[in-house]
Amino acid sequence: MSDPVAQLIFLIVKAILMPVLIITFVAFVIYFERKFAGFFAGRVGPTYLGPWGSLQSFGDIIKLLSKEDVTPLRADKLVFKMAPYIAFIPVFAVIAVLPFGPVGGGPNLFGHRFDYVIANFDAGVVLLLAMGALSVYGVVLAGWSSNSNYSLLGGLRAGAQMISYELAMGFSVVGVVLMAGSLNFVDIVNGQAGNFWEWYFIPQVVGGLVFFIASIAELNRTPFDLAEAEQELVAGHLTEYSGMRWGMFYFAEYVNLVVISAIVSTLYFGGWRAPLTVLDFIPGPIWLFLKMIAFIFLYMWVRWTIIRYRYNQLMSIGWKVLLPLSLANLVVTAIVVSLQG
Amino acid sequence: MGLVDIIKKGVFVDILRGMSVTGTYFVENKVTVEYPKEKLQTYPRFRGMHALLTDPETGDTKCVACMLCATICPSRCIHITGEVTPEGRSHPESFNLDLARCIFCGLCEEVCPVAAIVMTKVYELASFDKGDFWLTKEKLLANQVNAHKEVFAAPAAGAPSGVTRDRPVAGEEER
Amino acid sequence: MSAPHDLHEPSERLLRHDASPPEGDGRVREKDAGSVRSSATDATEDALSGPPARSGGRGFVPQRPPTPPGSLFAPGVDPDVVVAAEAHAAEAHATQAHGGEAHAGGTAARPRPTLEELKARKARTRGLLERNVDVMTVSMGPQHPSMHGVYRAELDLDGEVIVAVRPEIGNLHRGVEKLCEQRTYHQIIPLTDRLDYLSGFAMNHGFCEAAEKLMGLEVPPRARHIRTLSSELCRLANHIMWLGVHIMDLGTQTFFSICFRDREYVLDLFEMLTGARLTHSFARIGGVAKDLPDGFEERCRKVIDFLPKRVAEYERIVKHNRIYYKRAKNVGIFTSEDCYAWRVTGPPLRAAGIARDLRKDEPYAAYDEVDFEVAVEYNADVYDRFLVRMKEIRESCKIIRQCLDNLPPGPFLSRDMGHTLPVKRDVLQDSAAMIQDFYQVFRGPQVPKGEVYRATEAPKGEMGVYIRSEGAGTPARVRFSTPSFYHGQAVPALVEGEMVADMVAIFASVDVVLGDCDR
Amino acid sequence: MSVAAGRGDALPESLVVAASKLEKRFGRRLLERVEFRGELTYVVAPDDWLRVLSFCRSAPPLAFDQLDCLFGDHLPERATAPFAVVVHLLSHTHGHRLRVKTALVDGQPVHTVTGLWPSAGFDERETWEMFGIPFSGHPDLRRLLTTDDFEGFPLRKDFPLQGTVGGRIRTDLRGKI
Repeated sequence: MSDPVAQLIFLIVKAILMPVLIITFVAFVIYFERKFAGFFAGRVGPTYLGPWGSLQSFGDIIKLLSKEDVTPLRADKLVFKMAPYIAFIPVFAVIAVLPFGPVGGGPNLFGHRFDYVIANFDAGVVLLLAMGALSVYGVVLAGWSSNSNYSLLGGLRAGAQMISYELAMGFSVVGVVLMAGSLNFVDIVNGQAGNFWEWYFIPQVVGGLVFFIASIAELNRTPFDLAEAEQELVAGHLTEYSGMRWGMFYFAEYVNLVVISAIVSTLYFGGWRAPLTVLDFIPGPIWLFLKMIAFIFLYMWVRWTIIRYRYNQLMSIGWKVLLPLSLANLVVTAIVVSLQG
Repeated sequence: MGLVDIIKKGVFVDILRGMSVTGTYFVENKVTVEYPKEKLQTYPRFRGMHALLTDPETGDTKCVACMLCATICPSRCIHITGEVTPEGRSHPESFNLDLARCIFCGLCEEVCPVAAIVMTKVYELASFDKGDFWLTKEKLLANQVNAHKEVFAAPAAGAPSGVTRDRPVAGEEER
Repeated sequence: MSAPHDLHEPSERLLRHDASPPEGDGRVREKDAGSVRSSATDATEDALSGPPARSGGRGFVPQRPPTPPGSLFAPGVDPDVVVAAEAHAAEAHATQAHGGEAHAGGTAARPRPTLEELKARKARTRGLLERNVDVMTVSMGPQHPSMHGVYRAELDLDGEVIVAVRPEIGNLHRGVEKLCEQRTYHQIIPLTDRLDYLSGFAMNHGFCEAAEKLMGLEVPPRARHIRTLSSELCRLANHIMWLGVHIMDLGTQTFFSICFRDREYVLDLFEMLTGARLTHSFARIGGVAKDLPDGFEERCRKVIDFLPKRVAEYERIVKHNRIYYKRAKNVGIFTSEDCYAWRVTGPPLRAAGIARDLRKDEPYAAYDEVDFEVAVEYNADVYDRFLVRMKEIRESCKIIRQCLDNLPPGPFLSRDMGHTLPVKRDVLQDSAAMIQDFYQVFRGPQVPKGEVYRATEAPKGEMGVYIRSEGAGTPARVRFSTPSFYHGQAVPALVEGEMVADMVAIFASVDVVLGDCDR
Repeated sequence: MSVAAGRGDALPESLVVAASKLEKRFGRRLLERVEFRGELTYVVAPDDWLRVLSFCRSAPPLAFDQLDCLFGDHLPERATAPFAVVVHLLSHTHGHRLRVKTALVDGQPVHTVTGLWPSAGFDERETWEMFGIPFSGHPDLRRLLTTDDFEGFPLRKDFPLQGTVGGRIRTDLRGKI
């Protein structure tokens, strides 16, 4: 078997396996979200389906599938039905460029080289930002097409919010890109080779914080969950959705959570690298997985503790605080990198 | 707004403080009572579904059909027809209680001059059949097994027992 | 002074909050305001909260001066507010005019805004209120997740700013007042539970106080203490639940659960004491239905020792949280004048700097025998209503502890044959009591002809009960003048000019329960 | 402890002052003065309603700055004027209370007091729907608690306690809203 054929086979396997793994993982993330929501509130969370309620998500899926799918009478039906897919698909695309283990080097699997990344793409960061921006359309279109005031408000909020936080997010990532000298996630991880004090979260602490906060906004989670702000807008852009269409939005949100936590670990916390080089005998994907779990837990913890900003406060934070901070971070990083380089 | 405040804001002291509280709740014992699996014991004063008590001497209900409960009932849910037995005892020929109207205020129990009608610890009253809410004299008499022990009659044997759980006491069960 | 032509102005002006009342009554009653300042709680944490007067940070609303970019996450601090506040604080500090209410921190006195400052602040925080803009009408409620109960408000929105609110109530109307005309005084007590179903005993209590005033009936001291204790337990349950719902309305579901967890301890006490968790029906004309059960005191002491600790934990989460601070500070400002005009009472009034508490001002039950402080705050916004309620929880615990300590022996129900239902044990043993029983059930209490109005301090505000008697065992007319009715009415004045997100915060902060509102 | 926790039946001092002011100002136009259980009641003619109340609102010795409640009453045994509107006033400045009543015949309007106390808005709407007492000058006199198609005035004594009025399912509006 020649090497290109092997690479093709590996690629197909990875391209099928990764989404399946992610979706399975997401099902459990949803379960843990509910369980932990209970724990943070002194409750026990779901307990009935499966051991400790661990099959709750699958029960949810069955419930959602069996529910009636209502399309409002005066909704823009085509857009209304398309919106969940628009929200759902782009988040998967980012998975392709995230390395989950060593890339390159000698043969390591069946005498061939196995790259722990689906696509070793040179403009990975750009793809990340582009796909993040695309998935907003799902929310905005859902809000607009539902023909409901609450949905419309939710869609508008989501649109404005994502645009402003996208900027801060982009600028804070540029700091990392400058340090790594590449837009490729593989190179970014390679740039953080070594022990955990070599990772980018120490030099990029401001950028990392901005990125983390902006990512919460990107994820639509408290304190930035204004788009679906249950207490204000019923369910925001999801108000008119029911059954599996609603489920897809819900699912997309959690896929996004998983992907974003993978990205945070990759950009600032060394990706698949072990915190100490002596721990390198544990394979990379496991480290990445552990880091993702840590971040997912952190996101949950934040969500179940603090309250929501108001719309105008959110915007003023985005434009007046996060954007200047990320720009300052970028300037300082650029100066330091050029002085060193 | 001093430098200290800015630093405190920058390192999210306020939010971390809140998160520490929810963090302790995360690991603390949980207070949830998983209801159908485990049930709480009611207190002796609990006002549940009614029961008519039996007079151990006659074997009939203690009720003398004095109509006090039917009169005091704010929702007018008790319907009694009285009659006089051959021995000359006043006695309810029919004693019907419309549980769907009842507001469980406990006034009937309070005014009863012979302690015939009591409220029991039965609180699981949901039913698919409206007819179940129409409590006849037989149903009320049968329910006396669930009466609280503290009322004026001795508790009948065979009161059902379930998996019960003690009430959480503030500050004791947790932490 | 009495100028009727003033009153024939266009209707819109009359119902709006800016209908300024005539002069001469804008005086804030500074009744022992200095002594009611509780300074014990949290001096050290105040450092974090920054300057107390802070603009709402609503930069994008037109017609308002752009707020300068502050430090990290802070909205621009309005210089004039700070200057005014500092000047006021310095004045208060220097003259000690209000009785030395320097904060326990010792460094800075908390500024106490005057009515004019509050008005100016309110005018500044309320956004653009143009009636002729293109509005989007949103129907909020009765099925909205954060409308408490079945309240419905039609909002006219200009973007996110609320231009007009039209409240609709009545979805829970049960005609309690009509029912009362057909029931004896004893039978009315269970009906009053259903008014404010979150604090049932307080409602029982209010009605019984009014009925006893009408009858001229004396309540034994033990009964008065048990009533005070139960009313304060109601206040605990109500305020803890309020906290959960309020914070949930601002976005954290966790609070709802953890506050319900703690409310459960109080409801547990109620089940032990009264036999029901919400609809207690426990007060009776002339006393209470039953004495304290065995083991109640011990349990109760545990709860009141425990709850202040819990409340301190909750304050750790929200009190100095920057987000809560931003969401609540200077939001929904409702000055004491507004409160009078709209009959907003209870915690919202006390948050506006008025030490008005019927427990102190027109004491009933055993409130004149217990020592407690009226919780007062001065900024009249959502944040201060939160502070007032948190203080009240602590004060309630204090009152309950005193009631338990000083519980006098004696009967828990008046022995008055003409007015009270007899105690059950007496009925079974004593023929006179049995006659009394029959008499009371069939005829009702002996009531003189006349009419009374008695207001009590329910957890949500002043609950007034008007009873007109024609001398029969049933009242001829009963009117429950419940706090939520007026709080629900005041919602337009409270929220117009604020944003949609504030609607839920403000609506929760005045604490409306629809059973209370619709009656 | 006697009625109202030791307050007794005596009127508070500030209220005595206020009452004398009120009586001096209006004299015989205050038709009736009742003291009962430490509460003071004045009955005024419907025409004087607004004048008396605005005096109560604005005169400094009275300074009734809060309207505690306003509601109607029906006294069918009173042949001439079977309806009444009752107002409870509270002064935060002085801490005293006052009750003012007026007697009305069926359908006789009484002037609104929403200009004096905005909180009367809901009260007057409720009084109108429950007793059929119209308030002239009220900005928004609609039904408040009952359904829009409710017929009759429920708190009148001749209104039955049981039965079905209004609240029908509006099939005629199907498809229009």
